[in-house]
Amino acid sequence: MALPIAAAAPRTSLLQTREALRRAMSEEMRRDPTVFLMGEEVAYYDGAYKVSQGMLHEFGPERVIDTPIAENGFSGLAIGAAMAGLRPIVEFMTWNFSLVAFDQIINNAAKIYQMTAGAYHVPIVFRGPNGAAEALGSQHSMAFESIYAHFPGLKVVSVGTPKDAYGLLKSAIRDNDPVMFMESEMLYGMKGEVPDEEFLIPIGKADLKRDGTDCTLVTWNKQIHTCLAAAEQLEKEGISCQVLDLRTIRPLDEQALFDAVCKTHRMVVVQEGYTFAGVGAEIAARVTEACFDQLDAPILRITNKDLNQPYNPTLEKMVLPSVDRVKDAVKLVCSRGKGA
Amino acid sequence: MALPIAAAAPRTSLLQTREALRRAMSEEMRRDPTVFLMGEEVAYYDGAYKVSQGMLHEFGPERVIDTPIAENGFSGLAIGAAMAGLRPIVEFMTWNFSLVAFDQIINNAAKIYQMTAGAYHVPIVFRGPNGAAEALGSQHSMAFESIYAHFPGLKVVSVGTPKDAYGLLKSAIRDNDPVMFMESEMLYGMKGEVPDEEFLIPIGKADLKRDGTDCTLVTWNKQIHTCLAAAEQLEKEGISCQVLDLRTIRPLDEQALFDAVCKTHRMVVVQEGYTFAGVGAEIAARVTEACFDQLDAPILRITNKDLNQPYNPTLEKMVLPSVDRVKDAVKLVCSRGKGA
Amino acid sequence: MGDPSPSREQLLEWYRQMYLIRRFEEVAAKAYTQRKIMGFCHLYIGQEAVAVGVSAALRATDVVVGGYRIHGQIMARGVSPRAIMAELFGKDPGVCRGVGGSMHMASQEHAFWGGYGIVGGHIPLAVGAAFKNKYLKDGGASLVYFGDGASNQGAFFEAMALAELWKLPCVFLLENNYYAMGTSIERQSAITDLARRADGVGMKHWQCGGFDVAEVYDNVAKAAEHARSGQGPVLLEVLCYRYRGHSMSDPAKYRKSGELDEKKKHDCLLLCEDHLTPHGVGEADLAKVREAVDAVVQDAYEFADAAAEADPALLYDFVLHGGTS
Amino acid sequence: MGDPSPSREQLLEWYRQMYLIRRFEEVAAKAYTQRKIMGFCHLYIGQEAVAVGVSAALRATDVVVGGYRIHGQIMARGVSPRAIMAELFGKDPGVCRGVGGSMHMASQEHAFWGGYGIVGGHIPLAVGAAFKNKYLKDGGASLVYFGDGASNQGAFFEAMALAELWKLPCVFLLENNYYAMGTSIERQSAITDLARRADGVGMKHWQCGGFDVAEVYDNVAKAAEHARSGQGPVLLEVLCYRYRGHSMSDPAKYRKSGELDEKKKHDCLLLCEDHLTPHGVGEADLAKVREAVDAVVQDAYEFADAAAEADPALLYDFVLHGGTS
Ligand SMILES: Cc1ncc(C[n+]2csc(CCOP(=O)(O)OP(=O)(O)O)c2C)c(N)n1
Ligand SMILES: Cc1ncc(C[n+]2csc(CCOP(=O)(O)OP(=O)(O)O)c2C)c(N)n1
Ligand SMILES: [Mg+2]
Ligand SMILES: [Mg+2]
Repeated sequence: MALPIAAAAPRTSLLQTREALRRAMSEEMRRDPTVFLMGEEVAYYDGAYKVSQGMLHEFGPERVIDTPIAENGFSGLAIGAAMAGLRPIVEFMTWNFSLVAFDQIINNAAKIYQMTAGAYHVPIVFRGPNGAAEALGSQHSMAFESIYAHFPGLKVVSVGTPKDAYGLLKSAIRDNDPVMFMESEMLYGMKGEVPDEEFLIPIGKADLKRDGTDCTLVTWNKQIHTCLAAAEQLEKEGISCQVLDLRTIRPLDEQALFDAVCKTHRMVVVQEGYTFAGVGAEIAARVTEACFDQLDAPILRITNKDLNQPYNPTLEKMVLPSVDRVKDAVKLVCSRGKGA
Repeated sequence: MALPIAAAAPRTSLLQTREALRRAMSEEMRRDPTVFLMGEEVAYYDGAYKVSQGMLHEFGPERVIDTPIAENGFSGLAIGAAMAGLRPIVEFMTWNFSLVAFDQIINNAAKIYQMTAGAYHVPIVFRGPNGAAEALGSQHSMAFESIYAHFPGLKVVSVGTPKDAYGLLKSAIRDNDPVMFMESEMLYGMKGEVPDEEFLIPIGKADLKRDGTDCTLVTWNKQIHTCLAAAEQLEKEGISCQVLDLRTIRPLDEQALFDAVCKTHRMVVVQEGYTFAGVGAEIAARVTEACFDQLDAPILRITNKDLNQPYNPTLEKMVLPSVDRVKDAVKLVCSRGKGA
Repeated sequence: MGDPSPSREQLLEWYRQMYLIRRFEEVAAKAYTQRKIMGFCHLYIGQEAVAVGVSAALRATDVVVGGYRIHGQIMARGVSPRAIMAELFGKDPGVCRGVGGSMHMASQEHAFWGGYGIVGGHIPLAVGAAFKNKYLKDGGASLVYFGDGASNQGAFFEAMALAELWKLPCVFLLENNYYAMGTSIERQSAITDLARRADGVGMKHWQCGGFDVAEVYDNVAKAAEHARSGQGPVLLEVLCYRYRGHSMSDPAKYRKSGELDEKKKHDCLLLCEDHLTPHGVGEADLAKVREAVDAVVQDAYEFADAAAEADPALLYDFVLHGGTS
Repeated sequence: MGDPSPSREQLLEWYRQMYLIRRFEEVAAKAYTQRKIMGFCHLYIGQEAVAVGVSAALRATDVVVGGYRIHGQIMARGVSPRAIMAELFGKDPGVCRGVGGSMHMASQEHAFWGGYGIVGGHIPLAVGAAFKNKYLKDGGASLVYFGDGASNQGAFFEAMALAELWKLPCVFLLENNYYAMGTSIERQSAITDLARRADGVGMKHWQCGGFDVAEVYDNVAKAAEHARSGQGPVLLEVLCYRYRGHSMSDPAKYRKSGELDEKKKHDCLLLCEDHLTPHGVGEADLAKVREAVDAVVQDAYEFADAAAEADPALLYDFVLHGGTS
């Protein structure tokens, strides 16, 4: 096939995150009849957050399936269906409700491949919105990356742009291991350019969302946008930050982290969710172990304050990472000179 | 009351860990009629690991209660009983089964005090054996400190000697917050001196189990014994290690950790359970942040290999922390000179 | 035991409470569109007779546990509209100091335990309250509200099985309003008469109507009496209907056409008026009741609006209790 | 459909299989005391007729899911005693390469999914297999074994409710052996005829005896046929008894006195002999069968003993599959 004389810029469309996710699921369902979508209100209601809008119409009720409120049961059912050769996508209305299904995910999805010495594997995607939305209170505001990334046998993806949402969800659906795929209610309406031509983004590869020289901000999901805003403000104050979007939390893109720290010698991890034994701690521990002599300052973590989320929106914001908190942390690590 | 002329050494008895735990529960049940014990096989069977042997006889079936196999249900029931003014001790036959009750522990026990703005609190102890025993396979070998310590609203205690088991369980039963109390099947039969006179050990205080100057081994539960053995061998090789038994994982005894690193300038955390975002990561991240300039080497973590546990006992041992792995890590950090 | 013919005063008071809940919810809906209430806001309009009948049939010390559609339930327990509205507004005088919000409201004074956002996850707590009643032999009982959707959760089944095994004084009050969000009952369960869930554990159960407050009162009183007597818990299925969407963002397009209007013919306020007519209570009397309630609700709105925001110190005050016994 | 009078050959084969399981377990018990088997070892002795009857009634492609007392269940599916014994010994030729152990054995070739240590947690998996049967309209069905103790778990209830709602071809096979560890059935459940659990979701259910292999065969065949027909799942409660303790460390002091001897009068091998007598099969024929089986089991023991240890490379081979579709 002859190449075009000059490589044309790829055509793109401006999509909302929810549209990008829907496009990914729909394409995969057209491609592979074993892929199906299951969850509360995904079919007739078009999805609690309209991610699956119109999919019932295209694929019918055998493949776009409303479930009763029985997360443990339908998660286990879907894991069994995956063992039997299907490729389920399970939507949690929000990840908060996955705690009811925790045993199925940890003791079955994550372990069956190992426990059966490879006789069975579990190609399944659990997906849904993750993290605080706005004023949803204590039981509806948790971030789950740290919780699931703890467990071998799982992959954890957490996306913050429409393009990444599309490319990574497709990879997740094709993956033969259980993938915990985390979105954000706050980003469903956010728009971004997504190439019209089909593409995949590999699981396990971080993406540099902004380049810089003084400090690396490591982040993912909606905190990307906090970090980009902080980096922009810091630029004006003469501090150059790069923003590394992990996109995949497990397996961690170690190389990208090590490269970043070797370049900037300072790192701040910006993570939603609880502090104690969170992903931020893992990154700090692992990068420090590998690159101790490259670090001019300890790796700092900006996380949720280590508290359960209150309802009041002002208090809620005080708990979450913020541009100001990120900026303060960057300034603190940058106050240490190289080799000091 | 006149003091004895010379302070007599306190009388002690040699108790198995299970006896120390039983003594703690029995004393608290005698002291406070609202304390009761509930769990699978705790009553007529005397406990799967005989921790509660004889307690049914003393306290009767209203206070030593066999449950059906319904961890989510009876954990939730016990949380409700605690809200209502009782002080339940819930035995998980092993902590592995707590995953079935995860929603109750995380969304109710850990959050009710915060969610109700203090109207209700949950004075409850969940306890049972934790970590790998011997060749119990993938679903019966997990360590849970890292899993539960992630969550604000919980306290996590993990004990490795009869004396600590006794003193900390009594404190846990009296505590007005939910305490996750972790024991070890492998240590139930281990004997140690326990003072005959009643005493408490406060939650949140680490204990230096061995003094040393070159490196601090931070650990808890049965890995204390791995660390003590490693320290003894290293002593002969000219390396002096101190062994800091955290005993409480959450809240973490920061001061003890900071003091230790200021003294030895090198630290290795020895932790059972998965690596990724485990307690070891938290300690490494937090201590490095606070004491960066005190560290001559990065803090290393010896954890389970980040894998699900296989059945074969030889393979199982390869996954767990071992004296040799601890020694290697200590030698590695000690190969870095002070101020190098 | 339920009184077969409630008095004029009792009926009037029930009418007042039901209208209070309805009016409160209407004003809350308005405040939500004004963004004075954030997050979720699940309205109870249509189901008022259930909460009012339940509360009338229980003792003030009996523990009541609600799910997330609780504004009406906690109000029927006696918590002031001011404290509830302030909670919805996230304000300091809110019943949970503004940290709870619509789904998490509790009041120890009223033995109302909340207020839980995990569907079904609250049910075992009520069994725990009943366990304490039996443990202390204090003569108390507990009641837990939950929906048809929640009746699919394992926590519900386990809670029933334990309560029945140990004959705990707990009333499982299933508000069957025919929908869990947009999923109608026949799409969530093979059986639609959900009281039969109790058959799986051998528990006593029956069904009653949920529009007539007197009927609810009678049935809950019977169920509570049964539970208190030591004969075991009861699953009471109450047939009801919510007039509004599941939450503020739900246009409720999934209803069968005409369904809502059909249900409204049995509106709890209308039925209560019918009960009141033989007592000589006419529209003028009722209008007076409503007027007084309107003022109470308006006062609650203004109170909440003017109140101080939740105090940031609360973030740290409520992580851990910290005390010991 | 179950054959009301099984043939001589069928009965002899069942006898052989039941005796194989029993003999295997006896040798496993011995190996356990020799510490050649580590960890847990839950013996199936007494319940052999269940696994053998079940397997005879299913198709080779029907998925079968077991709990943790599975040695007999997987053997009845056709996995060789060598592969099972080697698994118990943690050896490389074990059916799960020595990484699974007593509780985690699976064989894709035999559509046996394991092998799960969380009581009740495996039940939804079987419903997933049945979901696939319906999704692909492949005519298959699935069966899941679990105990009386497991029937208290929420996962069981949710699995039943989903299977019945969607009319999935799944047989829930409840082995009621009257005890969960040391807890007798009346101390774990308010109802002791556990088939009634299915009433809570409107599922078809019945009870049958578990000592007579032909009876088990008939009932499972009927249940599978019902499930396959699209009429929905079945909960089949099989009354049986385990002769040994729950695990190797359990002296089983909780039995009522004389209970075990009473049960042994209905031993599955004895009942099968009774069936065989009219076919002219006598003690000499049976002795020959047993002798052959004894040799098979001895061979399995020796094979396992001599086999290579599990390969350390397996630690890393089975963390993640790694592939894509
Ligand atoms: C475990 C869990 N799953 C899902 C949700 C989302 N959700 C909130 S309310 C609801 C429907 C509940 O229906 P029902 O129990 O009938 O109560 P109703 O809304 O009719 O009062 C759902 C699915 C949740 N909060 N918790
Ligand atoms: C969730 C969970 N809780 C507890 C246990 C411990 N346990 C293992 S087997 C068992 C008893 C199971 O009884 P039953 O279901 O009747 O099966 P049986 O042993 O009679 O075959 C218990 C309590 C477990 N493995 N998993
Ligand atoms: Mg409903
Ligand atoms: Mg049993």
